[in-house]
Amino acid sequence: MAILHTINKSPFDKGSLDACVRLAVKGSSVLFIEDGVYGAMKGTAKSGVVEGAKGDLSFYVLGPDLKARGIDEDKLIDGVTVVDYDGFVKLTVDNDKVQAWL
Amino acid sequence: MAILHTINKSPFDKGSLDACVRLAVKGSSVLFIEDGVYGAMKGTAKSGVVEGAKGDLSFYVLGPDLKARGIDEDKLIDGVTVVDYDGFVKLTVDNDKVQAWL
Amino acid sequence: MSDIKKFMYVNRKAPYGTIYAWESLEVVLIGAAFEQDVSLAFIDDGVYQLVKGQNTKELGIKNFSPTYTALGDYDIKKIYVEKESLEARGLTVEDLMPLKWEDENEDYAEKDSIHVVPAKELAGILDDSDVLLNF
Amino acid sequence: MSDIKKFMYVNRKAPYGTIYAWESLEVVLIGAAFEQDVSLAFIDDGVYQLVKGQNTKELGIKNFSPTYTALGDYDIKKIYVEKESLEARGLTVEDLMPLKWEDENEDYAEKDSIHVVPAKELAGILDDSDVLLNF
Amino acid sequence: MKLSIQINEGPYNHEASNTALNFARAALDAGHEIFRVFFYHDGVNNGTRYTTPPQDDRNIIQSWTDLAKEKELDLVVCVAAAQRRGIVDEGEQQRNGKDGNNIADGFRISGLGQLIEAGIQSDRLVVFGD
Amino acid sequence: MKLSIQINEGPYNHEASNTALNFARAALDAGHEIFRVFFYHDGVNNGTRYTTPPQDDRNIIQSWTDLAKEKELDLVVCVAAAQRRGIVDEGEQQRNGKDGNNIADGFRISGLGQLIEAGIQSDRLVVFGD
Repeated sequence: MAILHTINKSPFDKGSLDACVRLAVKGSSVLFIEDGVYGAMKGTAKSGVVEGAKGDLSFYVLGPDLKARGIDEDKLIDGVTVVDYDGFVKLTVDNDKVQAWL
Repeated sequence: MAILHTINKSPFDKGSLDACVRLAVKGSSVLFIEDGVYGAMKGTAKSGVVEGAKGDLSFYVLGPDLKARGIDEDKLIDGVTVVDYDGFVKLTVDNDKVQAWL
Repeated sequence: MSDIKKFMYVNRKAPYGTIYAWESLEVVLIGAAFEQDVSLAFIDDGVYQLVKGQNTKELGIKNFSPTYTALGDYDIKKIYVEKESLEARGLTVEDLMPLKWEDENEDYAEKDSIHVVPAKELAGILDDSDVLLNF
Repeated sequence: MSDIKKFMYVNRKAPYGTIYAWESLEVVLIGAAFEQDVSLAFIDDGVYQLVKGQNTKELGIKNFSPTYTALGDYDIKKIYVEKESLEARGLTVEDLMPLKWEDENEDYAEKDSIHVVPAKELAGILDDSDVLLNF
Repeated sequence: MKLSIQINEGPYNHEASNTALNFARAALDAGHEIFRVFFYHDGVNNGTRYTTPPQDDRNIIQSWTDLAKEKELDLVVCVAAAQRRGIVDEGEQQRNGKDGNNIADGFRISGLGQLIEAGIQSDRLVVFGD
Repeated sequence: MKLSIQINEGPYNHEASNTALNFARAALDAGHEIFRVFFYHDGVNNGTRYTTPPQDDRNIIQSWTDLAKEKELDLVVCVAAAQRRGIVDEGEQQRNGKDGNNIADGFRISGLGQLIEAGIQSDRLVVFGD
């Protein structure tokens, strides 16, 4: 069993990322989409959440949402993988189910 | 000049209360409405925000929203005043303007 | 895969401020007719949905909280409440509505439907589900 | 009270994830015709609205960020960005679009519209407004 | 005192319109004037006559219509926001080539200038949203 | 693989429907089947034919209609949620005594059982919301 977690809210605005990290089992995948992509940036007051969890969880971020928000890939936390919509579909298929932290 | 601040979001869900306390000048009034009323409860992980600010700000909470959510008034932080919709109107009139921390 | 899937309803929002809690409950009730394996999780502000003593008269919005107490009649008896979310909000299980189900194998003895579980355990329960519905 | 009121647009949400940022800007543009005293504040995730290099092509949503750079032409030159919100997000003013206005009293010299101010100062600016529009 | 209200969310998904309605009633009961209620963002969805809420719940849109009639309220739906979301009156129906309209009784569609004007003309503007 | 999609928010106020549309296109391009797209909560507002979005922006509802036609998608609007929010087809129009309807081409109104069925029949259910 493996869950793909999606996070679509900024970690500064909502607790979705915190809840996800608290409730995802080791080995799960987490995809940042929409306003969630801000959670993948390094050097912020919230970067520690992903940095602290990336040993246990695999983090991905949706490229089209990153670009829309003007975030260069070199601003991402090391180890976060950029995917496009095809990659989102692939993650959906490669995991058993999807948990959306709305 | 005096502002009535309204907060309609749970302090666990969103940063509205934190932003309000950071950006309200001393002597302002703060009214918790809708899901914001959870911010007026004592004994929570977020009670410290109101407890720390209540020397500088006056806190109010909308009674009908409290009752809807099953919160007894004895669960409120000391010094928070319960008002009804008439009281909400009165606060609106008694202050110069309203800032809604949506 | 068997014909029965494990449905998990994940509730993370407070009642009344938004309609998600109520409309989630409507899915749960309809879903009960499909004879799947059903669980509900209450996480973050979702735990507020179960607080007892809700009275919406002055709001003018329907009080849908009694519906939770009827879930046992729909054979929904696996209701998980995250311990960390309760504690952060200064709540204990005593603050929640007592949700019960009757065990027909034990002469209809009333049993608690609510299980307060730590995040670590709830994570495993989520992981063990087949379909996650998010509200 | 004078005929001119101080309008303050308070922007606290990120762009694209919701439409508030864009529809706030539409109010600002319409409001500019009313010859009031206009200020904009960017607080919390609202600071993301001003980040430069936005490219929405793959999303298929209109990129409305160029409109911010046109605000100077509408005589909107008091744009306050909360320092604490910027810093928490690891941003500096260099990461934002340079918003300018031309001072006709100084031979149309280009001047910065963006003022990064600490919360304490911004609180006073909010307090000094007449009408607060919240987005 | 002259008050105006802005509502940013639709009738049932968020509590905003319900709170605004209760606030408006209390303000009117206290003898205040409501200069305008302006519906913006998803708030324009309060202006449809096509809803059929459950029998055991409140009918928010009917409540606005009734209050507007009783107190001569000016309920204004923002035209730009309405076009994005499908709230249409007869004028918009013709302008945009639609085959019908759904505006509720007591509401009118107009421009954003009406919000600015409300801000200028009113002593207080109170915003309800998400 | 057989996928289903749930959309909880309206067409323009939130990015949810836009993301779902891009996801659906990518899934179809990759050869997957989309068993059903279920519109719930404010998501039912994606099913109106009354919108007139700005010329320089995308038309989300038209995009769903076009994709549904091209790929024979099953776009289901929840009836209970639709009644609260004013999305009406011919059947609902008659049942609830409305003077018109606003359902967009390619959408149909049905019950919540359709969502449960999608959960049972599909290999994956992906939810997009606020």
